Amino acid sequence: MLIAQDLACVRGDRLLFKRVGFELSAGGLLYVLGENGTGKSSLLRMLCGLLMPEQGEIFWQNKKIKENAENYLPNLTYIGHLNGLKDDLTALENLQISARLAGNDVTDKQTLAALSAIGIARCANLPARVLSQGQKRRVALAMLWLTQSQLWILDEPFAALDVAATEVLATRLGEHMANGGMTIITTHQDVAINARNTQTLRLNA
Amino acid sequence: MHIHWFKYSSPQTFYPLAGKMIPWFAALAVLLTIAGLYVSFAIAPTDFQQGEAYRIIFVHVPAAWMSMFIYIVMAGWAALGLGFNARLSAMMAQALAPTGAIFTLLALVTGSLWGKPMWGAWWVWDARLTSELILLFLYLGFMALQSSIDDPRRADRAGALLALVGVVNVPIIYFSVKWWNTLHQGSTINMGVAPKMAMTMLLGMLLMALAFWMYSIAVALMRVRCIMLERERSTDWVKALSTGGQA
Amino acid sequence: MNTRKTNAKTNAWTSAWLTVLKRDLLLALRRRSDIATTLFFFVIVSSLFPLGIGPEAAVLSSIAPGVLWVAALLAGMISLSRLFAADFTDGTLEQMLLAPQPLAWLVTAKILAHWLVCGLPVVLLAPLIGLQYALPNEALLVLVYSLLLGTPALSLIGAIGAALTLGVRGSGLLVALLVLPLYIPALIFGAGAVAASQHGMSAQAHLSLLAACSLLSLVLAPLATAAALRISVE
Amino acid sequence: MQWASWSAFFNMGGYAFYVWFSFGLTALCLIWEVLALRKRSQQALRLSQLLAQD
Repeated sequence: MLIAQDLACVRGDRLLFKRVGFELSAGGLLYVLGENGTGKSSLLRMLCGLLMPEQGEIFWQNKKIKENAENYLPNLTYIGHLNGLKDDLTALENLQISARLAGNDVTDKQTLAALSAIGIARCANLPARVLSQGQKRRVALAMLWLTQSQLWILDEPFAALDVAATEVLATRLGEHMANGGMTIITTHQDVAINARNTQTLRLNA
Repeated sequence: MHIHWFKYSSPQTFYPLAGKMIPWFAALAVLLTIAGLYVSFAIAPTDFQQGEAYRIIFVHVPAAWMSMFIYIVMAGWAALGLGFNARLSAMMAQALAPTGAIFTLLALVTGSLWGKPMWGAWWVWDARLTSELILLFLYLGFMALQSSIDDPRRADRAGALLALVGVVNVPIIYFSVKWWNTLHQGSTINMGVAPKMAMTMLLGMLLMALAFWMYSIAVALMRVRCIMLERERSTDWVKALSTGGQA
Repeated sequence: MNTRKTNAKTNAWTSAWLTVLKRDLLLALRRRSDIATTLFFFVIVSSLFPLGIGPEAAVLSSIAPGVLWVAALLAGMISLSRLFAADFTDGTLEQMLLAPQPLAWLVTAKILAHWLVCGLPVVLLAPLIGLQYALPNEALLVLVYSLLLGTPALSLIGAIGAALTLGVRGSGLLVALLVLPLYIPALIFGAGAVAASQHGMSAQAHLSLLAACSLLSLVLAPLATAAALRISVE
Repeated sequence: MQWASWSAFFNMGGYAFYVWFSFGLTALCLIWEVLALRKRSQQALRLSQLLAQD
């Protein structure tokens, strides 16, 4: 279970949000909504422990995440607005390295299967440099077919995806929640995702 | 105790408190300077080897002491700021750096002014002067890093980390420079500090060092007030202060 | 039971570390021109001195230890900006921060890769340049030893500067200002070792101190670098 | 007292330039720092006053 209490975020000399809190339990889906510049991405980064909250605490299984990173990070998959791809490496290499860094020792076959699940197996051996924005995004998202972590934090996963890929991803997210996973997501698109319980958190300027 | 610390560590409460403290430290600095100058010029005897030129040590040595002392204090504030995420500590570290750099520069210039009549050269690669020079680089690096990062929180924390790295390195650098110096120069002239230095000379240096110390505190408090005003520009308390103060 | 758990943990640590190392080496291999730039810089800087000073062998061999060490130090420094900058802009740095293993541990793999790509070639090339400076054979050997022991410290300390200036405007110059003063002990002991052997003295003490510098930076620098990266990524 | 006369005092045993330059420069730097800080704080206050009026 992930609990956020009384979070506040300051960027530069601007207070982006304060008193943000929620509880997310197994099978739960949390939409983070808000205009641009209200701190959605900052909130997600905070939940990953990349950004220190100005105020407030985040708990994973009732322990503060910053003191318990060793147990928290293996349970977390974060895909931010940066794809985390190296231009000089092929899609396959990129995905495999990302997965291994996250602690999943995947084989070439598994990696290829993940790429084909999101429909870009044919790009597997192309360097990331030549891929389009949408293809790069899909390579990054293919991680969701390799990870075993329980909590997924996704920043605009549907941006730059076509209709087919969006549907595939939405199905995958539904599966994840059906298996007791949790997802925190920001999105501009209206995509239906199945979850046992769905919450919405709206950030206001 | 805990609550107290956090109360005074908020800029809004610390600003007036610092304002009240400044005149006291400034007055102490002035009094100590007068006493120090009196001892340095009127009481301390002429050095039989160096003549009157040795009187430069009454600014040089205290300035050199302060330059090192301020760096350590700065690193201390930086560590507090990093450890407890206390904004005020980081601001104090930032406020101390320029004063430390000024004392380092003064130690360098007065050292070279002392060296010219004694060694016959404006600059000698003696261990102490060389270390001061490197200390100046460390101060400049700290200030350059802080001023080139726009986000104040990141600037505070990056600067603090650099100060800590620097303070770990200072003894190593000092030792290595000393080692280098003894290898390359058979004998070094020991700056000012004769083996049996007259008590009055020591007293003069101590008084001047204390005066510089009080001055540094006063100036650091002044600067921390400026930093608070600039950072909290858009907060209500600064706005109220600026309009109320002018009326 | 407990040992198996520890074993699994050790394996995970090694595998993540090797992943980072292999990735960085692979990237360097695909961009060989980067290695060449560092080496070329080293060669050109050390070739400028004889042109400025004159070809007299006695003078050249007396300045050689200092010049070669300073050139190696500058070559290492200009390559620092590449250490984390690309990872920062493409998002792979975030992946490293979120890896289950401690960041300081993974950072050592990155620094090792950087040293293998930018430090080691300079170490291997240095004796050739030393020949141009009329260094005797023993001194050449000591030069290689001293660079071998000292350049890891340069990469380790440099990593702190690179991490602190990540994404900061004017970071290339800034990193020089931050890092060069911290390089001074390595420079003194490294160049001192070569000079000592030139004067027929033992370089042992210098080399030991240099090794001590490298060991100390090996312990402290990754921790400081990791802390700096966390600050810079925020 | 160390000095026979005021002129002996100012002469500093022939080292007048070195001694007085050292002390003078120190005084100058420290006074300049105080004045610069005073100006900085006035400027900061003036700017936030302008901000407050908006």
